[in-house]
Amino acid sequence: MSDPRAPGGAPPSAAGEAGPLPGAPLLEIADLRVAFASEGGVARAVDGVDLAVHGGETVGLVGESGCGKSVTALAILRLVEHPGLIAHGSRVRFEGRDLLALAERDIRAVRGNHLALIPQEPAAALNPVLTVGSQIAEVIRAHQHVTRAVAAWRAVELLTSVGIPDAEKRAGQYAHQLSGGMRQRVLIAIALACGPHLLIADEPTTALDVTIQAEILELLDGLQRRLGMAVLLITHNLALVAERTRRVYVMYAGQIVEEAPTGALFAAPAHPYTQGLMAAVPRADRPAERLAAIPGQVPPATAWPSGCRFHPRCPFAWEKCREEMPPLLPAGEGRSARCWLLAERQGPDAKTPSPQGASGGR
Amino acid sequence: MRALRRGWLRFRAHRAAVAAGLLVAVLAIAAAFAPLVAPADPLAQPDPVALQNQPPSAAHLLGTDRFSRDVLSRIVYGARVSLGVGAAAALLAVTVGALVGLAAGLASPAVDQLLMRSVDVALALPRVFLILLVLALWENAPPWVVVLLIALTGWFQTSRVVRALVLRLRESEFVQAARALGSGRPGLVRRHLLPHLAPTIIVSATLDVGNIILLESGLSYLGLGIRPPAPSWGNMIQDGKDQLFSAPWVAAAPGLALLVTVVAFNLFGDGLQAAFDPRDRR
Amino acid sequence: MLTYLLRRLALALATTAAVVTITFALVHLAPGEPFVAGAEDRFVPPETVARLRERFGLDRPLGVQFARYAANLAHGDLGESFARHRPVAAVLAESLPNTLLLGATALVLSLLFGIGLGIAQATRAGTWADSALGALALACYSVPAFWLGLMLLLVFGEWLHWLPVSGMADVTLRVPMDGLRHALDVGRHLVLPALTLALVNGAAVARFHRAAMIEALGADFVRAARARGLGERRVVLRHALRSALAPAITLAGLSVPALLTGSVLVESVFGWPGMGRVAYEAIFARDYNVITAVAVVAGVLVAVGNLLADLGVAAADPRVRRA
Amino acid sequence: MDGERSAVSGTRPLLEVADLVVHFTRRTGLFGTRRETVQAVNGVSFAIGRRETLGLVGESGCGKTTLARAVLHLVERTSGTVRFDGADLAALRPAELRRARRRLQIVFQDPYASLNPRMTIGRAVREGLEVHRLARGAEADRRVRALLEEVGLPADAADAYPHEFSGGQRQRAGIARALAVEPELLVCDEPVSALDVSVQAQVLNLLADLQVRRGLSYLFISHDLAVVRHVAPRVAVMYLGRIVEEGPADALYAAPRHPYTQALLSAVPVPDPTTRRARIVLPGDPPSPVHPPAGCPFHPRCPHPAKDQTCLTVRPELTQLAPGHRVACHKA
Amino acid sequence: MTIPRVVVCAALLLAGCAGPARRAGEGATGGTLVIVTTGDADVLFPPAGAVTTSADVAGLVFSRLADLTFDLNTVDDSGFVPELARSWDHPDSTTLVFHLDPRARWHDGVPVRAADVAFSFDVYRDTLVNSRFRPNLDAIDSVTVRDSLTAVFHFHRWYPEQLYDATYHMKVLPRHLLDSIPRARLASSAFARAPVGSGPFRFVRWEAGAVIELAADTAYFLGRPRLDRVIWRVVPDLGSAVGVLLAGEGDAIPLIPPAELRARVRAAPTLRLVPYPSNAVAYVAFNLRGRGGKGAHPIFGDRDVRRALAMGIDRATLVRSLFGAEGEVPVGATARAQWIWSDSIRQVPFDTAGARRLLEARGWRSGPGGVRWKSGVPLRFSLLYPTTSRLRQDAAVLLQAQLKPLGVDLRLQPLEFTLFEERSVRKDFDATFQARTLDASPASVLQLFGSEGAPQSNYGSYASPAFDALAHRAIAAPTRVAARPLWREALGTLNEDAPAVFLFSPPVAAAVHRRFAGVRIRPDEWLAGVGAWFVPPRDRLPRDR
Repeated sequence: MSDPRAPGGAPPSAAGEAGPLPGAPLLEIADLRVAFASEGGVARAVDGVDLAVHGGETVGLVGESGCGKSVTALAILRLVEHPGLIAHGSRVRFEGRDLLALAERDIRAVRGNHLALIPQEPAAALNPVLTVGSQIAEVIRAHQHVTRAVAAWRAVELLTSVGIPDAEKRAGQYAHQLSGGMRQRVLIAIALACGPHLLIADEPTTALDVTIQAEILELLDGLQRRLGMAVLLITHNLALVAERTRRVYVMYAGQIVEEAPTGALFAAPAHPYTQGLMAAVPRADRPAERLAAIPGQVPPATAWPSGCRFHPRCPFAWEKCREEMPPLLPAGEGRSARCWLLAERQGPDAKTPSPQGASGGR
Repeated sequence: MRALRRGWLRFRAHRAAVAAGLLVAVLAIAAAFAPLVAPADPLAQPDPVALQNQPPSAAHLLGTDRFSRDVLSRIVYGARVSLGVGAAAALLAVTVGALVGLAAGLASPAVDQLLMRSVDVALALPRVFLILLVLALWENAPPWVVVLLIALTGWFQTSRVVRALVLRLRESEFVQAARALGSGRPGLVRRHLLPHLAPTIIVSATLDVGNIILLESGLSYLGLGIRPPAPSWGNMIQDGKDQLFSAPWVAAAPGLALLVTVVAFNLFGDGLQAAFDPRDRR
Repeated sequence: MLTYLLRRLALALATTAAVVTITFALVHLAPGEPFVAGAEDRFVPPETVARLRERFGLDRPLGVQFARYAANLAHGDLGESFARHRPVAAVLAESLPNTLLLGATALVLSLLFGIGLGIAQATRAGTWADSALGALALACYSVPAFWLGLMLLLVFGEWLHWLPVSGMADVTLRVPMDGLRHALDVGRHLVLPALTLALVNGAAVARFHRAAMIEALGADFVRAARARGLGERRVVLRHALRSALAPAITLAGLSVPALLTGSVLVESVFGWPGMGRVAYEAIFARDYNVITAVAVVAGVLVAVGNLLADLGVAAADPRVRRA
Repeated sequence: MDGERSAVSGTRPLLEVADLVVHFTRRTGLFGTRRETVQAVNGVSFAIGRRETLGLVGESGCGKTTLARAVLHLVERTSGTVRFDGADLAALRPAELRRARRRLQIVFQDPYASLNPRMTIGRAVREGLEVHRLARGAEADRRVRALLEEVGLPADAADAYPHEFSGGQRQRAGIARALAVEPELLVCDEPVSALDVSVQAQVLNLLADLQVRRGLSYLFISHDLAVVRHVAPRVAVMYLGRIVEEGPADALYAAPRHPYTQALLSAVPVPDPTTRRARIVLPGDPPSPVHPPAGCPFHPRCPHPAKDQTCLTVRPELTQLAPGHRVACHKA
Repeated sequence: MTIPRVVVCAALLLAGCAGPARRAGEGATGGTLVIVTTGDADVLFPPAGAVTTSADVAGLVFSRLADLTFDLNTVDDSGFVPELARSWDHPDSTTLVFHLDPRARWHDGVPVRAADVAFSFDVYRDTLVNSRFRPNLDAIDSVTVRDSLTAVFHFHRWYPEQLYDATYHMKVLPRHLLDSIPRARLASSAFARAPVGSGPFRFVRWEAGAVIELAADTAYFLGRPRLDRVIWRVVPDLGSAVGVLLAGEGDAIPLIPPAELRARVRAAPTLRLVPYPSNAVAYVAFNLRGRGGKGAHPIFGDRDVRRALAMGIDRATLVRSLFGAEGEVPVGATARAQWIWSDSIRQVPFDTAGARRLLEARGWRSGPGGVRWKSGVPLRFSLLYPTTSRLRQDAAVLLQAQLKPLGVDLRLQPLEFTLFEERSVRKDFDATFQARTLDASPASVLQLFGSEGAPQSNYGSYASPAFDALAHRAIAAPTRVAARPLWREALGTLNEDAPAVFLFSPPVAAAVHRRFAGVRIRPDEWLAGVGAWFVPPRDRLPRDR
């Protein structure tokens, strides 16, 4: 296998120009709702999310902690555990099949096979008592009819392909013997084991140092280009989204509040939340300036505010925002946002490009 | 999501713990007010020939034993022994264990090592064998000696747990913060360590009570704990063992009382642990 | 590894020394003397007692006795049993293997029972089945072993006649027997006492293992394993169980003292010719050398149990295996 | 190393750290039978003047948290000195040390761990007042309320427990606790890395306001170069227990001299899809502080084209390249 | 005075009488007897064995010179049947000559010779061997060998029980196997673990704590026993032991005191209870002296108070409560198995009113809490009993409740056996609860209450010249007929002085599987007749074949 690591610095090719890709989406989520019963009441962690990923593209799902983005990832794989429940009427279509309607056996054949997940914490997502090689091999054997020996050989090969030197030796080691970056490479190898068509990367670099993070992201980019898979990148880090994705969904309080091509979003965010978020991010490439913080806190999932869920923290909120929840409204070409400003065409004109877009999300 | 689930479990455990706690309270009250609760004198032998081994009836709700004594009354009085020995020994053991653990956790590494190596050795001592040895070889030990023996051989584990906790707390950021504020050692112990040790200590004491009740019953069953004619559940089982077929209630009733009590304490302890434990740590 | 073994050895030696000293002090400082009461409550004349005391060196000062005992012990000489007129080593050689057989069987059974129950509960956590199994575990955990033994005896021995009620072998079978028949015979006798100990001890294992399993099942790597499309059996038995084994193994190792204690009571209930009975009888006969030897053996067994637990944990969990 | 040099010339710096070394042993290996020495902080010198902020940047394991605790004398230092307002903390007697501690305080990274969960926010803030007998009774209540207000918490927060608050609010409480004893220097150990972006900005702004209002000095430790850039006019970069570069933020961010700083800066993603920069990807992982490499600690990963035998054998000292800009690199 | 007599195998001539059980039976041999015992043997070397199981096993492996018949007459020579000795005679009043049976063989085939007898006596008397039977042989000066088949016993003086003393306590040991072993090591020798004797059964195996097996000696010179095997199976708990019996895993238990267990045996279709006279008695001995044996005891120094206590104890109820209908209230310091037992011995009657009057008369008045006081001393005393004895503990509990209404505050003081024994011997007690298994010979009574007897076993320091004189005369009486009235008088005197209250004789009954025929039990040695037990072929179980 050749060294899959991309030469440093090359930008991902597709990220620049955004446009609708032809054909049916690879993954299509419609009205996804996930609720948890808890002491404090019912937490509607994900509350009517629509989202689509087309073959080969990289889509970002960005939001702060508690907004429901990780639960969305789990719900796609139908891994929401008791006491969480995916509501009836939610749909997750992957390669034409509704994952939520599949038999347990059949969904298992999808997980880790054509639809793979790179989990959040590389330290926790590897079984500490099994060698990393065996954990890769077992995924291969779960989805492909190969012998133990072939699977083991493939495992070593995969480790090499994700840039782990001395892969044969590493395959026989345990997670605690590897550094954080190595662990994440192993997890990527596991995710790639069966040649997935869609990779869900849930905060793949949050637990890593900046330099390692860069390495991992370069690796992912290279692999994606080579293997032609789609990636759903879930993160809280706007900068990552800006650098790595083609389209972005912004989540807040269990809902998608904005969807847009990456370039357009960063050029002119439509939703006040997105605007606030961008203003609050400190930047290493700019001299110190006072940050524009969003006031208040993210509300708890058991008590979403009425109306627009962002209204208590929104500088533009008025009566209607408090009473009525805005739908996703068209906000330009290929983009939409969940904000009454778009309907009323009023508010901070300077910041909001609000021409009526012909096409919407869906 | 996990926090939510754990919360639900905790709630459920709470209810069982509340029930168990109530039961423990009822038992304790019954034991404390035994003379008022027990229908008869636990030592009275109305007619050791005609009324011996009577099955349960209106007059004797749990029947009578081979001496025509009222089994229910003996169980009520026996609760004094079981709960008394259990509670006293557990309290003493846990107190000693907590103090040693605290001392080791706060002391210099040398003292700490000395204490903990001693505890290592002590933990490997055949505890029950030694208790048995003392009780068997020494003259008729009064209950407080039993308590003392059980307690003094039962604190090692607690001291280890407490020490580990102290060491962890010492490294915790809020203790570091308190040290940075200039808090002295007594203040640290009072304000930061004890409130965190308390749940562990309380839970460990509660669970200990159950274990000690079992231990005491075993000793009494061997005829070495509480000596007749004073009733204790262990010696009542021994009393009834030979009549297991003709008068099963004599052995069954105290056995059941033992089971229920120990279950109650364990359930209560588990519940406390669950209630104390997560404390919403994210 | 070597350092570890040396440390273990040092601990075991310290424990043995402590056990010997404490036991020696307890038996010698206790009121009452050996030989005074003959077997079966018989009176022994004072001159006989005096002769026996002289023969076993009990007329020397305590310090001398202790030094002699310690010196002999260092040479592996456990002395002679007062009551049995035999070397203590011979007495233990007969009874210890039986206790070890019972204890080891109970240990294995309790691990199987405890781990099985823990898995069954953890995979059903929060359901009524979990509660029901939890109640079972709690009951087993809270029941006095001697009482449970009596009840099992009553049901399986006396009422159902399924299993022999006492002893270790069918005494009426002609000796010598071929190995297999002997093993089967001993096995049948082993069922009830081992089960009694295993239920009580296994319940403790189950309580810990359930918690460990629940934690493991909630761990990220288990969810990750599911996300890779692995079957539920594989997820539970390979991923969760393997990583949750350590506490159960540790507990099993630490339960050696409990098993020894339990065997004192259970051996008497089931007439198992083991060390527990030897110990119990020795205490009442003031058979000093046997008492001390039993304490030493118990200390050694505890040390071995801890060692096995450590090695078991190391085998089950590579994280502690480092270096 | 010339530790007596101060960045703020003329006046005596408030905090002066010279040749600070912190090693500690830990047990590892099979059942803790092997001891190893972690060289967490390996000869660090810097100074902070009054009302000044020094940003300290480094990746995990570089020793920055140990450094923070050593500055506060919360861990034993192996060698070197920490002078606060001229006084060596290590030389103080316990009572004096306690008094000195009033003047330098710490804000921790994890707002969930740094507050005692069994203590109300009010009691936590009050603890410092009581320890140093600054106020009692109603006066203490009033001061606690004022402090909470100052950090942007509602006054009734005093009676609530930490778990009733969000991360940002807890971090505010942690700051209030530190402020209660009216310190002059605040060591902020990753104070915002556990917080969400929107809240992180609130806390950063709060810290900036407090500095102005109270004339505080900050030692601001973070792994996040972007955050540091926002708070610190002067920045030091740490690698494997040592400072490898120190200088004015503008100069350092615009033209980093040390190859590590260069790589670090290049790796930071920028929330702007239109900018593209060349990225330096460092090979391998940082070495373990148990066995730091000989020579330049960075040499095994150093991408510098001129790397040579000197780098492998001789440890570079911090040398001044421009006024106030020091770099520890043979090739810089 | 001396009457030399020759007893020629009387029992062999009188077929069917209470004669020797061990002889050739007609019909088929076969059968396995599994005895369930609560205690393992200690040493199978007869002089050293201290526990019942050892004695039981040794009794079958080894032989005596002559054995007692079933009526346990220890006085007359007519009470004995030959064993190793074919006959015996008294050439003079201090000499007893035994003529050995030339057919007698050790299990290894070596013939039994007079030298073995002399050797055995030596061993039993050797202080290095430290046999507990040594005191029983005190009256014998020496044993000499006249020829290979004739052993001569030399006594210090004449007395009626010479034959009993010469034969009963001493088993004959094989000199050729033991001679080379140092005396002090005999008890711990390999022989003591795997003995070779000359009795009806030969040793097969012993697994400590579990099983001892004997097999019939087919070459036994008095005719092989009819059973093939006798196996002891150790089951430490009596309840479990009965369980083993009920489960069909055992055949016999010698003694079952608890009424409940006896009821279970009785209800079992495969088992039968074989009652036999008790040879045990339990009594509360009062300390007549002050603590440590000095002065008079403040309570028990007064004969009337002792009598009052005796009157206040309802022994019949106590016995019935403990044993149901089968218990027996002892008539005095004896037991049913002893030939001196008589229902006409004078006793203190049960009379609580009388007891109260007597106490009042002696100045013991009712005080606070219903306890009587006299000159500042409460009528309160502690009763020592050993923790090992369930029966005594139960009886003490009953006693405490019985004495309470009389104004007597009885405190129970359970002690571990050694401590119990030590304190009893040191006279450091108020009252001690003793139990004695009595010898077949009534002479033992003098040891318990005689003033010059063994001071250690006369716990209460009872000293009565009248009793001493009567007992000595009774012991010296040459025949049972002459001795009986004297014993009756002696025991009556003892009862009236009430130095002790004889509370109960536990009912003794063996549980034996119904398939065994010919079962007869001798109270002193329950397996003495086992040679005659057999299993009719149609009743045999798999293990009998």
